[in-house]
Amino acid sequence: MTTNLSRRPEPRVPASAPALEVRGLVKHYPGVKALDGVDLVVRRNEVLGLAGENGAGKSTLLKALVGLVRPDAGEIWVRGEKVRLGSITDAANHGIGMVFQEQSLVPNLTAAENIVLGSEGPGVRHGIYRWNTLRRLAQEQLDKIGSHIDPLARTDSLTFADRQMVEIAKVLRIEERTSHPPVIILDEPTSVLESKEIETLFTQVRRLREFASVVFVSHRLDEVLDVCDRVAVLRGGRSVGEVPAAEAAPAELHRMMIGSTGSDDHYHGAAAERRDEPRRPRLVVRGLSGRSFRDVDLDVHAGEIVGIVGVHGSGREDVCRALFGAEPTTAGDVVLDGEKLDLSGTRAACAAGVGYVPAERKTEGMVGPMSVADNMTLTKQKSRCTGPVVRPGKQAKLVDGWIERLSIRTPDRGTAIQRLSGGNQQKVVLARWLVAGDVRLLLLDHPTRGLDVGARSEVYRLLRELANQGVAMVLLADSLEEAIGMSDRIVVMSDGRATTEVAAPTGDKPTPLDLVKEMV
Amino acid sequence: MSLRDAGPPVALVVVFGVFAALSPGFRTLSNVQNVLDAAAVLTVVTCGITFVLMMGSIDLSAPGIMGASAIAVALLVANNRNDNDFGLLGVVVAVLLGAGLGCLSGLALVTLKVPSFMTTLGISAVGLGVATLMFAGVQPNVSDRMLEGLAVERFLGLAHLTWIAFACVLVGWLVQRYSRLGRYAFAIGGAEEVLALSGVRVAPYKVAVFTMAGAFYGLAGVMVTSQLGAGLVQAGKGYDFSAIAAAVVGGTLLIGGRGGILHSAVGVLLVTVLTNGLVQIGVSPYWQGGVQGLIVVAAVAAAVIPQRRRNQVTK
Amino acid sequence: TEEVGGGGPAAAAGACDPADVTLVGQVRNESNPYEAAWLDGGDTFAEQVGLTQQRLTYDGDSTRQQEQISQLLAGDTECLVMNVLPNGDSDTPPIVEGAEEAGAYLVTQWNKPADLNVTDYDYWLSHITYDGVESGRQIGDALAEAIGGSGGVIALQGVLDTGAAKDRFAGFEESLAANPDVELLDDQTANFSRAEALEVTKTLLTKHGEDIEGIWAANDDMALGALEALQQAGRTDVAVVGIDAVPDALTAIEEGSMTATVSSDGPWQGGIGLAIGYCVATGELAAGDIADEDRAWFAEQFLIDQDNVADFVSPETTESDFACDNLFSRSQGAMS
Amino acid sequence: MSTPVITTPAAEAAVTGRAGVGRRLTSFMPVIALVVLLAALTVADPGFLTLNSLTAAARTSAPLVVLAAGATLVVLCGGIDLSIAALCSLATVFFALWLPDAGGLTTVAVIAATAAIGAVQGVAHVLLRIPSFIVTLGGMSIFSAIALVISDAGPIRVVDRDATHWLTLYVGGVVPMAFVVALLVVVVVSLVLRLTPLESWIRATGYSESAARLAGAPVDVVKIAAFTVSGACAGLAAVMLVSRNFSGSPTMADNLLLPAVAAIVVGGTAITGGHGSLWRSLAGALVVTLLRVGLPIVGVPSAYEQILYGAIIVAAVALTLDRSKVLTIK
Ligand SMILES: Nc1ncnc2c1ncn2[C@@H]1O[C@H](COP(=O)(O)OP(=O)(O)OP(=O)(O)O)[C@@H](O)[C@H]1O
Ligand SMILES: Nc1ncnc2c1ncn2[C@@H]1O[C@H](COP(=O)(O)OP(=O)(O)OP(=O)(O)O)[C@@H](O)[C@H]1O
Ligand SMILES: [Mg+2]
Ligand SMILES: [Mg+2]
Repeated sequence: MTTNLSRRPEPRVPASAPALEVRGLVKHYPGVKALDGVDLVVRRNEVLGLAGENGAGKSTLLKALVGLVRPDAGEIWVRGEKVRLGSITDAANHGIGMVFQEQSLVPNLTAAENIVLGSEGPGVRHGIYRWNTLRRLAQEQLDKIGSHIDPLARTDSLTFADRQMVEIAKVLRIEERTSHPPVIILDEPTSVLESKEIETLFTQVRRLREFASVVFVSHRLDEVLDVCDRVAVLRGGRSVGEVPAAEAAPAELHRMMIGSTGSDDHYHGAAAERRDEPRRPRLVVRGLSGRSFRDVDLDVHAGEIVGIVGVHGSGREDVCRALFGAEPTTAGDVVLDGEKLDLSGTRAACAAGVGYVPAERKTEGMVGPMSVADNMTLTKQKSRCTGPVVRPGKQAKLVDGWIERLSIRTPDRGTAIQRLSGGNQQKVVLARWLVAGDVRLLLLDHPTRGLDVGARSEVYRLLRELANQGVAMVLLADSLEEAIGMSDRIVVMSDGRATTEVAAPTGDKPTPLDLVKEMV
Repeated sequence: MSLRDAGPPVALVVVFGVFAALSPGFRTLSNVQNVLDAAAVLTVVTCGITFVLMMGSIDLSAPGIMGASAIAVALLVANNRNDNDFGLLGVVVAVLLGAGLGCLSGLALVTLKVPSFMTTLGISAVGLGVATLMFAGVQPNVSDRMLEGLAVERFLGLAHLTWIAFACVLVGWLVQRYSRLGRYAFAIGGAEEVLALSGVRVAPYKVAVFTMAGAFYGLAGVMVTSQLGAGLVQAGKGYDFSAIAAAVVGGTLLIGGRGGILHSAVGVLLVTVLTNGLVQIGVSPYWQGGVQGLIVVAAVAAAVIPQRRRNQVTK
Repeated sequence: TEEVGGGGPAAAAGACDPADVTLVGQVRNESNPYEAAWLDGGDTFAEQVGLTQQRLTYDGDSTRQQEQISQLLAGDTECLVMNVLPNGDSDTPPIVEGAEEAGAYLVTQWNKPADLNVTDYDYWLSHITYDGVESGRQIGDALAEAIGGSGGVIALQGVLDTGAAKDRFAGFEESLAANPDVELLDDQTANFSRAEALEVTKTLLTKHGEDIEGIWAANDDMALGALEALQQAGRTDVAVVGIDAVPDALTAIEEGSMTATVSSDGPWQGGIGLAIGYCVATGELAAGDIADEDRAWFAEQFLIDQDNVADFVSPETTESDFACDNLFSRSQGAMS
Repeated sequence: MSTPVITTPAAEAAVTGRAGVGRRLTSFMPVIALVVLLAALTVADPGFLTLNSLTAAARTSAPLVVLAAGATLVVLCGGIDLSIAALCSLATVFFALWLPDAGGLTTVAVIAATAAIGAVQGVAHVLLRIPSFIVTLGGMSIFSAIALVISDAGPIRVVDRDATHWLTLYVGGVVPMAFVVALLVVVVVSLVLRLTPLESWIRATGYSESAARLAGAPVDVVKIAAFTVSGACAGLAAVMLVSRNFSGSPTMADNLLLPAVAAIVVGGTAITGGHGSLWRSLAGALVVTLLRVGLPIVGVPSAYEQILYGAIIVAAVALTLDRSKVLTIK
């Protein structure tokens, strides 16, 4: 990797002007002031963390920095020079590149093409592809981050984490565009990664600091403090302050984010509230087999949260989907409350009182152009607002109630869900099953992915409330800590089989290390 | 080749086998040649439409563009209506006319933001209008040796037109595999917004794809004129749906992002073998269309069965 | 005012100023030489009487034809004269009833259901057609003669649900019965289309090979497509016959590559319908004076082969063809 | 947890107010397109804008409105129904064949039959996972073949006109009954959608089928229902055609396919699914009808008529399509 660095001329401009500076940036959306006069300075060779609640305006700010959002007012200065960023190409020419919050690769192209997309350089001559050169270029980028992905693999055949690596390799292409030290923006890059992959990413971020500036967004505040030099905090579209990472604690950051005191230690603290001893098993799974899993046995009691952990490819997601009837099974019995569960389709599962929160929110979780209200009430419910005939008044009241309860930041219930920030979208998706009111088993695939600390603890609180009401839950957690904190019991899956079961009662939680041992 | 791509070729072999077993006339060498010759025009049209479908757009402009270029070429080469005798140049102009009309539908798509379904339908009407204007009530008959020869003269048992179709498939395949245009068309079908996020301006590529498709239709119009020895306004009638059907039967997805020229070529052969085979085994003309439709549906069904997924989206 | 003809209630009576008459000719499309010539014939007549003809085309689309007619009839129909080519038999009744209700003078050609009687209507002045059975038989006989009275032939049928296609094929079957040594190897439809005929003929040529000695086509467009297929297959020994006498077919007959066709004189058809309507509308001819056998009649048609083709190469209409006292001179008798 | 104020209420009201006007304007665009076209035709031929003429156009548009309305449901679900026209032709044959035996019940029988056929297509699409384009393309040729065979490839006269007579009446002496029926179809189906969860299920299916399915929306049932209604509408349109043509014919409605789809798109419904409405298709069908009958009647020569038709439908869609509702224009 050092060879790559030495290949570059050292473009160290006298460290007078900051790499990037934002002054008074304003951006309105219908009904929302996403940015309300943001000031931000990104110094050279630093990793700047950006923290803020869901909807605080982080993504909007970053999009303005790469020319995707045209600010209504304010200035952007790059290395002491005022610039207008009209397009992503403009930004790249100024040395600014970004990895987006929602993955943005072309699924049916090869990894190599994605990496060089839009800046093929010598990989394409006169419109003609030179596949060998192209592959070499891509390989160089992958080498930089130490990834072993086959550059000619189709992107949709890669795992989520590998795709994330491809994105990072892709954004590093802007190094080739400019002789100045680039500014690399990472918008929630870790939300879909495993801890091992996060380590790899952080190694990359620290390497980048050698010759570039990095802006890093994450809702895991410990992570932010770990990798960043300095953390700037946004609240309601305004900069509310910044702290050197070395001196700050997660709780302090969180306080700045929400403007009042709060705690990051949410799962453990709240988990203590749990009291009920599990009664009879509500869900009994015996010998369930499918494409990517075999002979899975699983018991979940009413009021119990069972976490499933495993590395990528362990098959836990498919088990989850299979229980919801969204993935075919070849063998096995599933019994819910003494009745055989029909796995033939999602409708049957819904009717039996099973709910599912998918991990891929953008494509599977929500219907982008439809309103928050519609997304929340999409499921056919025996309850309240939709029967054979919709009762708009009741529906509105119900939806507004949940918007309030989950602090979903949206102008109104009629706003298209795609206009909400990622975190708020996730809350709506989760609310869908809570609205239904008759759910007996909830399958949660990364339910807090992309949620800010506050929202997350709100979700945890809700899940626990539901558990106390007797809902059984299967949780594929965002991190091992979350799995441990939230679950009463943890099932470890590896290679398509449920290998071990670890009890995790309050007060006697296993450590992450205990689990990692079982996972490999 | 993955399993999901194997369906259409297998279907082709099966259908071919069934007809060969049922009809002695079908399994003769001359009939195989005939099938290939008959597939020539549809192949060229499908070459063009494939790129459009790959982008996730749709193209219904073939009838209009083919009509315009058919009349244009008939009026430009030696003919009974005027004294023109531009020969090959006339062919080039007709193809360019096709490209120009295709370009118009692409431009309407990207500038007016009107879905391709409508722009191409509109351009088809415009093309037919232009063709009718040029037609002016008197059939232009071609007396150009070169153009007539394309349909009549043979090389290795196949008409020159058939070789032109082969060449189109080859060119199409090269474009799809090695050119930025082809790869970007594929990428646009996969995730158009991502291209924009990568700093690629997709509009020019879209226009280029429609232009290229128009050129292919233009060429197909010329080929029909060569076969019929006269310029017909209706030269392209029905080619829009048959080309789309052929491409889809071959495994190209209408939502874009999958398939390609070779898939489409297989699809064209499948459709042509069906048409020919049904006549050969003597199915009543009333029933032919129906049987053909049934087999196309069955072929696609058979092809999608191995790749069925629970939560798969079918539009 | 002119005297009212016939005894029918409010029978079609013409009292229009010649300058007030609106002439409308409607055919399938202008991209077909025969129908374009038809409309040109209509223009010629209109010019003769100092008017212009409104040219309507409906692209072979029955629904669209009905839509155009009903829109037309929703306008001013007082002195409206329509010379219409219905798309198919089934399209005639609504046109006729619409015209009757609106009081527009109507002449139809080619297609009419057999049980729909012109004499039941007042404003439907006349229906002109050609005896399809006769023409199908005539060219069938010519084909049989051309192949020496015996051998295999194939038939290309027209749009299956048109009376013309059915009659012509029926005539061909009569001819086959009269020529027992001529064997019908195959019959397929090519929908009156040149391009489809090309494909179908190619396929049939490979299916039956040298057995094919003649091709019977229900119109010239298909015959020309078949000729093209023969040329591409390098076959020069096959006799081809068609119907319509389109210019290309006449050229082909002159050159000897085609055997025979039957003329129906498009320009005359385009003019005569308007002429009948015009004469009645202006009162020069009383509707009631049109004899019953002239309300639905077969017009004269001619078998054209190499011997007489020269006479038909440039069909011309003369003013006298459309004189009000000469309108029915080409009648071959009432439709049975 | 404290919720920071996002905007002041006043600003919010102002902003949503503006958006509201914009939204309302885009949903009126199809009507504006219709009025503009009517005005243009009147300018070209002042005689065109008469009550008679408008009544005739309304009567003419009825089958197209019904066909387009039915197919709109399928389009909203993200699919397409290419079989409507062929099914409609087949239904005219059914009608003509069954009328002598079934008498007054024929209309109901025909609509039930086409609804069932539509449902079969829907089931094939959903269960076999064949794209709707292919299922209905296949359906198109199969229905044509059946129609040809059972009608012996010819039109069948309908002598007994009593069964369809009601469709030829005029309400209040001016409004054609067929058009009233077409309007009723649009109103009833729109109301049913609005009042039940169906609308949001259909939209969700059209916008994002997998999300809809994982949210537990009855995607398969909704799609089959859409095809069923589309089939039923084809049957009703067939009855209207028979009432107008006094016959059934195996090819009678075949040429209405592209106009019907054009009507849907001209109305501003997204061909990719999710966004649109039956009202839009109604306006679209009227625009297309005016173009089909208006251009030749005001004296545009046939070649120019085609060119104008092409240009105008593209321009109309440019006007009516609400692009904020359509993610990508394909
Ligand atoms: N295209 C848009 N149209 C309308 N409103 C928008 C749009 N994009 C963002 N917003 C609004 O702007 C605000 C800021 O959104 P942004 O995506 O920047 O938040 P964020 O800080 O990135 O949140 P998260 O942590 O959830 O990703 C939100 O209230 C959001 O609803
Ligand atoms: N046998 C298989 N055939 C096809 N695809 C498979 C197979 N096994 C796994 N996959 C796919 O590989 C990917 C990763 O597998 P899986 O979802 O089981 O991992 P996971 O342990 O649940 O991952 P995560 O830790 O992210 O939740 C998924 O997209 C899954 O569909
Ligand atoms: Mg964000
Ligand atoms: Mg996973």
